[in-house]
Order: sequence, then C-alpha cells, then structure tokens
Amino acid sequence: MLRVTELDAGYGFLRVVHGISLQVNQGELVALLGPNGAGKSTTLKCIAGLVRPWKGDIAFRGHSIGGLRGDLVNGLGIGLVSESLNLFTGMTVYENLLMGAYSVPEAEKRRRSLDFVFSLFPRLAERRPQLAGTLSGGERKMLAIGRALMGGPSLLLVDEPSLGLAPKLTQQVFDALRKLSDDGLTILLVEQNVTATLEMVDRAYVLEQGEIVLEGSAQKLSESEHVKDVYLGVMA
Amino acid sequence: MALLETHGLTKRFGGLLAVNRVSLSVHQGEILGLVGPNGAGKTVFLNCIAGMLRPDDGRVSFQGADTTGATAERMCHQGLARTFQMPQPFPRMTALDTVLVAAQFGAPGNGMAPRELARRCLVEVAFPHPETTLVSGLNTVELKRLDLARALASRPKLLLLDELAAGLMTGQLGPLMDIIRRVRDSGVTIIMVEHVMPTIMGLCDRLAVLRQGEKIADGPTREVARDPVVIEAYLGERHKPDATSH
Amino acid sequence: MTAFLWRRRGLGVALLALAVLPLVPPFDAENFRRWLVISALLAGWAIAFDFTAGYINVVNFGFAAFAGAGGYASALVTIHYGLPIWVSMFAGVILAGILGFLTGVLTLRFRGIYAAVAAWFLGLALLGITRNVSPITRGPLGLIVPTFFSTDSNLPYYYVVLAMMLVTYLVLKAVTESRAGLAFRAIGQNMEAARASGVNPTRYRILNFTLSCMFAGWLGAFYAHYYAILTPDVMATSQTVQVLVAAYLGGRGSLWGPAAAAFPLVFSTEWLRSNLDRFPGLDLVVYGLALILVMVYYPGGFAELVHAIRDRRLRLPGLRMRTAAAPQPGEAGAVLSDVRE
Amino acid sequence: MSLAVQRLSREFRSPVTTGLIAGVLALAIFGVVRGGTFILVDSLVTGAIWALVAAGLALTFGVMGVPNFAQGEFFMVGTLSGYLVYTALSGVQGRPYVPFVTILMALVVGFVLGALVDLAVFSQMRRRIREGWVMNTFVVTVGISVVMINAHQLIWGTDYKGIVAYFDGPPIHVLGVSVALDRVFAISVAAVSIAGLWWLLSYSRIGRAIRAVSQDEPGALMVGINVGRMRTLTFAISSGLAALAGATLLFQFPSFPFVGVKPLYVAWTVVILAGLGNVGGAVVAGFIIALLEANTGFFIGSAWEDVVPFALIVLILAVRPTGLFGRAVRSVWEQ
Amino acid sequence: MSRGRLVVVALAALSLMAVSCGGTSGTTQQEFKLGIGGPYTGPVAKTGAEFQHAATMALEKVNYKIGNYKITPVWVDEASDPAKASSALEDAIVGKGIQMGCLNWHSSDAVAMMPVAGRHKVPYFFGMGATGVVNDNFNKDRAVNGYWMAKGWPTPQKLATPYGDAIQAFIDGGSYTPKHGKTVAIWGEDTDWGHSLTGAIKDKFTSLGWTVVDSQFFKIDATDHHTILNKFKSEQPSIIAGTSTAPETMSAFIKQAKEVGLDSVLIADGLGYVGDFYKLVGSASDGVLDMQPLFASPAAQQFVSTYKSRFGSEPSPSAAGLAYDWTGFCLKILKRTLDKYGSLTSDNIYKVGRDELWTGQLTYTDGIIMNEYKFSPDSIPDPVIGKGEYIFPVIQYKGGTGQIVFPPDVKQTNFTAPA
Repeated sequence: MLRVTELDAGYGFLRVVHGISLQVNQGELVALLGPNGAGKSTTLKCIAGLVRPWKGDIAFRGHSIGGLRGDLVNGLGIGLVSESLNLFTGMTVYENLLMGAYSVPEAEKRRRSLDFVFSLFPRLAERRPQLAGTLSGGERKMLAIGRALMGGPSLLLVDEPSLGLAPKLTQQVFDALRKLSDDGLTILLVEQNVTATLEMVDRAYVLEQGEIVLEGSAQKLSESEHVKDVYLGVMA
Repeated sequence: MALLETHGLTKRFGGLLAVNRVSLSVHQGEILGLVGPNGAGKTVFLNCIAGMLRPDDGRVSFQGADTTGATAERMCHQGLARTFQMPQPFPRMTALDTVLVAAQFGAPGNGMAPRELARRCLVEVAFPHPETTLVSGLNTVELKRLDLARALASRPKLLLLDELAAGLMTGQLGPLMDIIRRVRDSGVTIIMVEHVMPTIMGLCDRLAVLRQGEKIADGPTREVARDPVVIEAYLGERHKPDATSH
Repeated sequence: MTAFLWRRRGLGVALLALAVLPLVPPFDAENFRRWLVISALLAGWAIAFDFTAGYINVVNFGFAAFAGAGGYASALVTIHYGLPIWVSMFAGVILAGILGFLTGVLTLRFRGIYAAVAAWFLGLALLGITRNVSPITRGPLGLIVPTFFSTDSNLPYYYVVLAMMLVTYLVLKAVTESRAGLAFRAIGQNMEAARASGVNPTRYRILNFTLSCMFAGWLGAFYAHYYAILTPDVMATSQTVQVLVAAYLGGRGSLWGPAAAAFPLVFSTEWLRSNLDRFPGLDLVVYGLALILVMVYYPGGFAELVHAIRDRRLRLPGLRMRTAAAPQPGEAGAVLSDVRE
Repeated sequence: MSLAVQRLSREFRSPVTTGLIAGVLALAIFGVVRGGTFILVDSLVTGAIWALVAAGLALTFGVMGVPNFAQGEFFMVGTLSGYLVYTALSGVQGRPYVPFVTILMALVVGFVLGALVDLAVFSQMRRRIREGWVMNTFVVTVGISVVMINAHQLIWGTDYKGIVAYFDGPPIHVLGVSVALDRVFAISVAAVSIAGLWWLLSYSRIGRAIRAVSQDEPGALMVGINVGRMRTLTFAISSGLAALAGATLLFQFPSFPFVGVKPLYVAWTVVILAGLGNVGGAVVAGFIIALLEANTGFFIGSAWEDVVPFALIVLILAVRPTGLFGRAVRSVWEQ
Repeated sequence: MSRGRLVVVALAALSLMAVSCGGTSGTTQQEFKLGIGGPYTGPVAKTGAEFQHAATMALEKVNYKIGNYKITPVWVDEASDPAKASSALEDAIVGKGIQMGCLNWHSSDAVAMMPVAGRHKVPYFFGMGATGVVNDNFNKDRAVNGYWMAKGWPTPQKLATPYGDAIQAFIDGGSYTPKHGKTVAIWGEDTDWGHSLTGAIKDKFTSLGWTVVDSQFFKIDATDHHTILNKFKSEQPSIIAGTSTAPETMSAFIKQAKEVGLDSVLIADGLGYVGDFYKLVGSASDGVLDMQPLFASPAAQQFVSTYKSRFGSEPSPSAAGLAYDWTGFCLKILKRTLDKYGSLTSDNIYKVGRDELWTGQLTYTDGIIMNEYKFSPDSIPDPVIGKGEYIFPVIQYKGGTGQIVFPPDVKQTNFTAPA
C-alpha cells in the first residue's frame, strides 16, 4: 500500500534521513523504531507531505506522492497523528473532530465517523464542548487520533503515541491502535518504547542515525541481539 | 556542600504540571544523569534552574546562595552554563563569534583573553570546521558541538547538557564521552539529560529519574537502573522486571 | 586604530569618491549637489536606523520623531541662547538620546512587531506633543531656524553632512565591532542563547536605542539648520518610511549597505520626480514597486548580495584559516583550569 | 454558548485586563456624568466602525502573520469603488436599496483586489522567505500602501469624490443625542458585518478552516486544508471588510488618495490594544479607543485626541506586552 | 565579494546616479522656462491640480508666447514637504533652467524655498504660503529672501477681520440678534493656517466685546467632530467660527454641525476652497458664512465653464481662480520686462519686480477674481488689501452658491440668520 524508496530528507543544510526504504502492506500494523533523533518523525512527515523529500520516491497505492502538499496527501486517505499532535487548541473537542473530516463532504459519513470515534474514546464524548487546549495529555492524544480517523483514512501514520503518557494511558492508546488495526486499518507507527511496541505490531523497522539497520517481524526483532542489547536491555 | 540544590521545585503550564515538587542536589565534581521518558519534564527542570523559566513554587540554590527566579544571564555570570536540546544558534555569526559571546559575557575569569578562550573551546570540542565558518551552514551535530563550546566558554562551574548525544552515530559517541569526561576532570560539575543509554551508563555517577514531572528515583547509576519502578516507567506496566532482565 | 582604518580602505576610496563627486560634472551642478546632501543625510539616518534594525533586530518605526526632536532641540537652543550651531547641535544629540533611552526602557519587554509599533506610537505621541506645545515649538506654524552658512552654495553643507555621516558610520561601526556589538548581534539573532551566554539584553538594548537616537538627533539638527524650517511633519511616519526603505534596500546588519543604497535611491527618485512631472505620483508608484520587488525577491538587499558572495568564500575550508598555533585537543585540563581561575 | 463563556472567562482571568475594563467603564460613566450622554453614544457609533476597520487587520495578522500597513488603502479602495458605483447608480438614487448595493459592490471589489494582492505578493514571498516574515511583510505592505495611494492619484486624480449622505432625513434621537441616519446605517452595517464575521469564523466550514490555520498550520495541512488558499481568502476577507467600511463611511470620508491614513492609524491602535491577531478583542478595543478619543477631546482638547491614546496604549503595553486580550507571544510574532 | 565585482556594483550605482543627472538641458535661445509651484503630490494634491489646470489656461490664453519667447511651464512639485519643495525648486532652476517661478501653497515650503531662489537669484512670485513666517523671513534678509518677490495671499490676520465687522454690521442693521449673547466659539485645523487665521478672528471678536467660550483644534484629517460640536452645543455660543483647508474635514464638520443640531451662526472659512464642496456638504452648507472671492464677472464665468469642460471638476475661486490671475500677472511682468529690457533674464525680471512691482507701478487689472492686484512698499511681500484691490468679501451660502453679504457696498443679498 505504501512504498518508500531511497528517501533522503532534512532541514536546511542538515540531512536527517539517509536513503530509507520501507514498505507497508494493506492491513498491516508496522512500527518504525529507534532512538531520539534517528529520523523517524522526519520520515513520517515526508510521507504526510509536511516535509519535502530531497530525494527518493514515496508511492501510495502505486501512485507517487513524494513532494505532494500535505492537504492533498490527506485527501488521498493518509491520516497523520504527529508527535506534537498539532491540535487546534482554541477550538472545542467537537470542532477539532469536525476539522478532521474537513475533506469529507457527506454529512452522514461525518456523523458515522464521529460516532465511531466517540465509541473508541468515550472520554472525548464527555469532553465534547471543551476547548482542546484545556485537555489532559492523554485526552489530547485521543483527540489527535480521533481527528485523524475522522477523515476516514486508509493509512494512519502515528508518531510516538506513548510520548508523555503514563504507562496506563499508553496502554489504552496502544490497545485502541491494535483494535483499529484488527478492524482492517493500515497503520505505520513511530515509537521509542520498543518492548511494548514489539508486542503489538506485525512488523517493524529499526532506524538509527537516519538509516534502517534492522527490519523484520516483531517476533524476529524481539529476538535480535542488537535490539536486546540496545533497547531491551538498556536498564539491566 | 551541594553545588546546586532544589527544594520542591514546581512548574505548571496551564493545567499541566510539568515539574512537580522536585528536590534534588548535585555535588561538586559529579556527573548527574537526568533521565526519564519523553515529556517527563527534564528540559523544563533544566530551564527552571538555568533561569529560562521562573518556577511557580520551590527554591533553587546554587553555590549556597538562593537563585530562585534569577535571570538566565545572572545564572550564567554565577557559573552555570547550559546547552540546548534544540541547538539555539546565532544564525548570522561565525563559529568563533558564537563562542566569543559566551567568552565575553560569561562568568568572570582572569587571565585568558576572551578570543583565545573561545578558540580553545572550539578546539576542545573538536569543532571540525574553520572558526570563520558561518553558523547557518552547520548541521545539527555540528551545532551541538558549537553549543557545547559556547557553554564551556562561559567558564561554568556547573554545566547542564540537554540531550547532547541525540542524533549521533554510534561511532561518534566515544569521542563525545571523552570530551565530557575531560570537562568533568577539569573540575566542572555536570547535569546531563540523555536518552542514549550507553552514554548514560558510561558517564554518570548518579541518576535521577523523572516521570510525569515527579522524581521517582535518585541514586548511583547501577542501582537506579535496576529499580523496578524505573523500568516500569520506561517500559510500561506489563513489563515487570522479570520480563526484561536477562 | 590603524588596523581599524586599514580594514576600511574600501571605505576610504568610497569616501574620496563622494568627496570629489560634487566637483566633477555632471554632479557639480547645484541641484545635484543638493541631491548629494539629501543622499548623505539619508545615508546617515539609514546607518543609525540599521544600527537598531540590523543588529538588535528591532525596527524603530518612530525613528523620524527622534530625529525631529533632535532638530527642534538644536534649533531652540540656537534661537534662545545664541549658541553656535556646532555647539547647540549637541543639545539635539542629548535630547534625542534621552528620548531614545526612555523609549528603550518603555519598549524593553516587546519584541518584533510589538516593539516596532510601540516605538511608532511613541513617535506619533511625540509628534502630537510637538504640535501642541506651540508656545515653545510654534507648533504647526513652523520654526524658522538659523542656518549653518549664509553661503549661496550647497557645497559646504554637503561636506558637513558627509563628515557627519562618516562620523556616524565610524562610531557606530566601531561599537558594532566591540564587545557591545557582539552583544547586539547576539540578542538580535537569538535572545535565548544570548541570555544563556550571559548577555544582559536589557542593558544592551537600551544602549543601542540610545546611541541610535543620539545620531538620529544629531543628523536631525543638520536637517533643521539646512532647510531653515522645522514643522512637526518632520516627525511624521512618511519620513521614517524613507529611512526604512533605504535601510531595507541596502540590506540590514551591515551599516554600509543602507548608506550605499541611499545615494542611488535618492538620485533615482529625485530624477523620477523631476522628469515625470506630467504624471504626479508616478515616481512614487515606481518607488513602491521597487521596494515590493526587492522585498519579495531579494529581502536581504544589497548588502546581503555582497555578503552572500563573501560568505561562500568564507565557508571554503582552507581559505582564511588562521595561522596562529592552535592548541590541540587533549589539553582540556589546561584550557579549563585557565577558564576557572 | 458555553464556548463563548469559556473564552470570556479565559480573557478576564487576568486581573490587569479586568482592571482595565473596569477603568474604561469608569471613564465612560465619568464622561457621561461630566460631559453628557453624547460621549457614550458617539463612542458606541464610532467604536463600532473602528471595530469593523480593525477586525480585518487583526484577522490578517492572526492568520497570516502579516502586519498590514496598507489596510487604510483598502479602506480607500472601498471609498473609491463606493463612490463610482453610487454615482453610476445616480439614475435610481433615493431608492433605499442603492446604498446597500453600493457597499456590497465595494466589498466585492476589496475582496477581489485583496485576493490578487495576496497571490501577487504574499504567496510569492511565502515561497521564498524563511526568516523575518513578519517584519519583511510589514515593509512590503508599506510599499503596497505607497503604490496604491499614488496609483489612485494617477488614475482618478485628486478630487474629493464624496457624497452628501446616503439617507436624507432628520437625525434620530438616542438618549438625547441626535444621530444622523447615515451613522445609524454605518453602525448597523458594522454590527451586521461583525456578527457575520463572527458567525463565519465560529460556525462555517471555511471559517473553522481559517481559525485552524491561525492556530496550527501543520495541523491544518494534516486535516486536508489548503493552507495557501485559506491565507489568500483571509487577506481577501480582510481587504473586503476594510473596503466595506470605506464605502459605508463615504458620507464622512470622501474618496481621495490619502483617505486611508486616519483609519489605518486607528485600526492599528485598536489592534495593538486588543492584542495582535485577536479579532474578538478588536471589537472591545474599538470601543475603548473611541471612548478615549471622545473623552480626551472633551476634557483636554481635540488636538490631543490621538496623543493621549497613543501614549496610554504604550503604557498599557508596558504592563501587558501582548495587549489586552493578546494570546501569548508566539515565536512567529517575534521575527 | 571580489574587488572586481564591488567595482562593478559601485560603477553601476554611480552610473545610475549619473544617468539621473543627465537630461540637463540648457535654455535654448527663444525658450523661456517658467517654474510653476504647487503641491502636486501629497495630501493636498487637489489644490495642486487646480493650480496646474488654472496656470495651463492662463498660458494658453497668451498661446505660450511673450514676444518672440516661447513660454514652457516647469511644474515644481512641493509635495507638502519643505525638503522636497526646496529640492524640486533647485532642480527646476539648475536642472531645467527656469528663470522665474510663481505660485506655491504651504508657508513652510515657502520658507525652505526662499533661500534657494535667493541663492540662484531667480525671482519667485506670488507664493500662496501666507502665514507670518514668510513675511518674517522676507524681512529678515531681503538681499537673499527678497527673491521671494511677493506673496499671492496676505497674512491671514489681514484677511480675517471682516468677519467681526460683518457680524457687527448685521447686528447694527437689525438683521441679526445673537441668540446667546455675544459669545463665540473658535474651531480650526491644527496647522499653521488654522492657528493664525483663527487667532485673528478671535482677536477681532474680543476687541468687539465678544466672549470666546472655547477654542478647539483638530488634526487636519479629522472627520469626526461630534465631540467638539456636542461640547459647543452645551456651551451655547451664538457663533462658532473657524477654518479648515481640507475639504473632507470641513464638509464633515458642517454636516455634523447640522446633525448635532447647533443653532449657532456657523463661520466656516475656506469652505469654498474646493469648488465641488456642495457635492460633499449639500444643504448643510445653507446659511454658512465664508470669505471667498467669487467668480462674478463674465470673464470669470467663462473661465469656470471652460475649466469645467476641460478638467471635469468645479474650480474654486481661491485656488484655481487666484492661480489663474497670478499666473496672468506673471505673464504681464514678463511682457513688461521684455518691453523694458529686450530680453527675459532672471536679473531683468528681478529688476522689474523690485522697481515696478514693489513700488506699486506695475499692477494687474485683467484678473477674473480681484479688481486689481497691487503691491506697495508698505505692504510687501503682501498684496495691498482693500476695496478695489485685493479683498475677500464675506459670503453666505445657499444651495451651493455664495452671495456677498458684506461689505455693504458690494453686497448682493442680506444676511439671513439661521432659524
């Protein structure tokens, strides 16, 4: 469904991503793992059209979308939950969700999506008239995911869902993502929290210093010596 | 006597408690690692003690004097220097001028001319380009080097390093650790916020762990790293210690 | 000092050219000499303006008001105390300096557009006050000001204003190359990093504002004693706009760029004004369009063009490498113990 | 409704703001007691008009980060197109719908011209400029202002192109103060337009998208909003509002090249007092400025009418650097 | 930047400047260049346009010819800015070779232009910059500033006295009874003109035993006068007297005075400066007093209709009308110079001005506004004021046209007090 080939990207003079290639198939839940500053977020932003790639190709359903503007990428059915969430803090929860369905013309479809999001995150239904800026960290995260889902994406990109969340909340978010994936949504996830992520995803790539150093099924990766040494055994 | 002490330091942003009653002391000559998941409040904590943010509650004392709410420039004059998580360059200056700012305006020293000091600091961090290189052309890694040189040039007694190793290739970590060690050996106390575990384990004498703005552990590096509360904070609820220790 | 001057030999050449210019045809005609006077005055103002805008990154949109205040002070001291103009001009310097200091203090907490607009409003308030304290300033009736010379040529005026422009440039350039100049650039380019490096933004910002306004006021005094009439309109925003246009076309943060831009700018606009008199306003349309085009396509202005070429050379490794023996890595202990004691 | 309450409570949380509002109310009462009810009535009428002029300026800054120095020139475009349309309709003058047609046409002209300016200038700049956006666009709008003023003079000359009144008839009396029908018309247009703008921004899809762009640009891209188009639209709306105000006030501001200067100054005063980019605050600040002007004019003298507000605003800013209702200064505003 | 490139850039800048300097053309033998000043750009460009149109018509009247000289106008744009005005004049003199100048609008511009004219010894006639600063400067250094030969408009003080006299005459004649005793309120634009004119009005009324209850000045571009007018209303003066030169300001003032419901007599000096004022003010101007010369004679009517058909707007007597007459006077001076000396040089023109204009020998009686334009050793630089010479009658408007109500010997109608 998504194929990234030899992607180079960066900011100003700084190249952050060096020749990354990866692929996400229909219905998969794939993770992009790696330490801070490895280039994971930049890769996601390139796919979502927020950062212009320097080189390489991004293909979605066989069509090249590299360098396409963010709003057009969104229109093709790629939803992004960014690291900083990019919520509209001066709008209510309801308005934020409505904005998520900005490119959905049918009111009926928007209503169904809204019901779905509220069923997925009942907390948001309770907070419906509240300004997004006044939500707690976990609620914001739910809202960001909910907003991305409102557009009815066929591919969901999620950047660091565990960021800044208490373990219990992280788990709730992960459960929600797993459920979405089980319902057939294709998800590409960026995470630092390796253990929890590997338990949930189908496949993963490990990114270090802007390059992919490992890839494979979750099972295979959790057994990899490199992953054990660098990520799982960190505290031991 | 502790070089730096905080008592019940608290910082809120709107409804969010970014730093929640953190008490911590840093001793002369040590490297203290400040760790915790993203968003745990580490950088906010650094900003509070470095005068970038005014704490809502609690006290900070540096070298025995109360410095709560002191401005950043005053903290710098007193001998507290910091690097930034996101490098904060002077985009239209040369590398030398950048470092020279701190050498000119940092803590008072005697003897070395500021320009000479600035040059030595550039050499000290192994800055790879000529000193007349324009800052706007540097990459993040180089900017972080420069930031470190800038911090050193202000003649610190206490140095705060905010994720200095982030984004470095594995091969670059060693030289960086050597630099940090040398700085420590010259008598500078260091607090470092870091994610890269080998760096932490290899450098820090002591670790303090923050989670959700609260300090959840504080002690010698090895002990803290084995603390089940800490591991849970990092790895999530389902990962009891037995699941990961092997 | 010698080194300071030697590094300015380019300036010397330019200055020599400017000094000779009013003596060679076609520039020796009185009208062109007047254009040269206007250019040099605008250049001086643009230098003082750039000293704030290009270094601490605050646009003083009330600039003309400070210049005008200097003019009024100098004129009033000459009229009421009969002091020689050369002496009373310093009254202008002092008043403008004090006003600049107060503005610096009042706008201290503002950045960017807020600082610009706050300075603008202060300038407008100053203009209003000047208009209203008519017992002193004669308000809108206008104050007749004694002139420097009773000569029938613009030439001596030109050399006076050229010298004033040169002094403005040399003094402000020397400041920007001093310790204070480093502080200006630091707070202008990155406030956070500057403070973390120990720069006190308050002190340097006030210093900068005060100095810039002092020179603005000094040149304002020249304006007063050249045109022989002062009305509150010299403090109007449109006057600031002229200085701002020169400073932005010349490029910020160089001091010489704005000065260099002032001459061709004045000559081309005066030429347009003089030759398109059938279409009143067309010159200003051209002038506005030029400003828009430069800002859209080359916002760094003339100085940026020069800098860009020079900086490319700077970045080439090997070139301009210092030759002094460098300490080697590993001498950290030595370096840092030096640092500490 | 609860949303409005939430916002209000947020804005009045600061004791400084509450104090200032209380001060303004006290001033109004003082003015009415010592001067007469006309101070209150005139401030309300003038304030509504200033709010209309300033709302566009606030919107442009809030969404695009453009501190528009040429806002007064779009007001001028409004007076000009209002005049041209009104005189073209001279055959049917006197019919009550003519003024409405006139101001609607001016709105359209301002809107289209604003869109063109954005496409020709700001869109181009957006592609090129990374650094110093706010100050650079400010300087560019200075250029636009110079061009528009002199283009007017070149093409339409310097005549005062104005009208006596849109509506003939005796003034109406409010609280013992007579108010001409044209001013009733103006305050109605201002009220309707501000309400319309408020509705547009609060409840329409487009308005939400504009707010989204102002609150979080990457976020707006991420939900599929064409950010560039929204910016163009914002500038067009803002120019349209200024032109609408110009045409509405044609009876008081005949069209000539420099007619925009006074509205520009007032709009800037209002917007700075309210906090740059705060559209709602601009409405309140419009009344505050009008009240300040009226009281200064009455108690100190008309010649001081703008000195006192200017000086006061700088002092208020010294206490609250972001204005009365300003959002926290974001980095983009500091360039 | 390489030194070579710097040189290229410097040369480019220099050549741009040199090109600007180019186009200097000397005077050809039989061409005479006449500088005509005015605020062609800037906030009062409307007045500048009237100057330009009227001067053009005056030149056309003589077919651009004086003797065998072809007269070419050079427009000197003072741009409402002393710096720009003096630069434009110097450029006109040196760059374009004008040998004589006429007309100007602002007093402050005049002060800056005077030494330029003096330096190049180019006589400049009939600047309308009227206030005392011009006279002061003229008298201070006549050797230099005396080249600013004669003003086209006397100091406002000399003109303003008739208002007081007129009101007194109305009271004496029984056509007017002050409603609230002898009380007057003063208003005006906050400019040199506004202050000097209203100062004179105030002095006159005070000397006639009136009480000035208030005086208010406003910025020249102010169009909201409700505060002032409401204040006046509460103070109940019998007369409110003042001036503004900006049509938008003036028309707003008069309309709002009616809106507020003031019952005072309204003296609005300068309402007629713009010929089109009725389009802006409408019936609110009925009953307003002003001092304006009128287009009375058939020649004047002819001028008005030609002007309207050519330039599409209504000329004002005091701007276009006076500019037409003063330009005509300039041409007469040229003719006289040519007759007397045989050639048109600045020096000869200056001598004619000094010897014949200042002494009152050379006067102009072919004007459409005044009977006779005349100077005298006592009056210079101002024209001689008085009946038969330069005088502004007091007029009262009705339906957009003014009729003389004072002085009695020329009055066309009786003063009508407002109801």
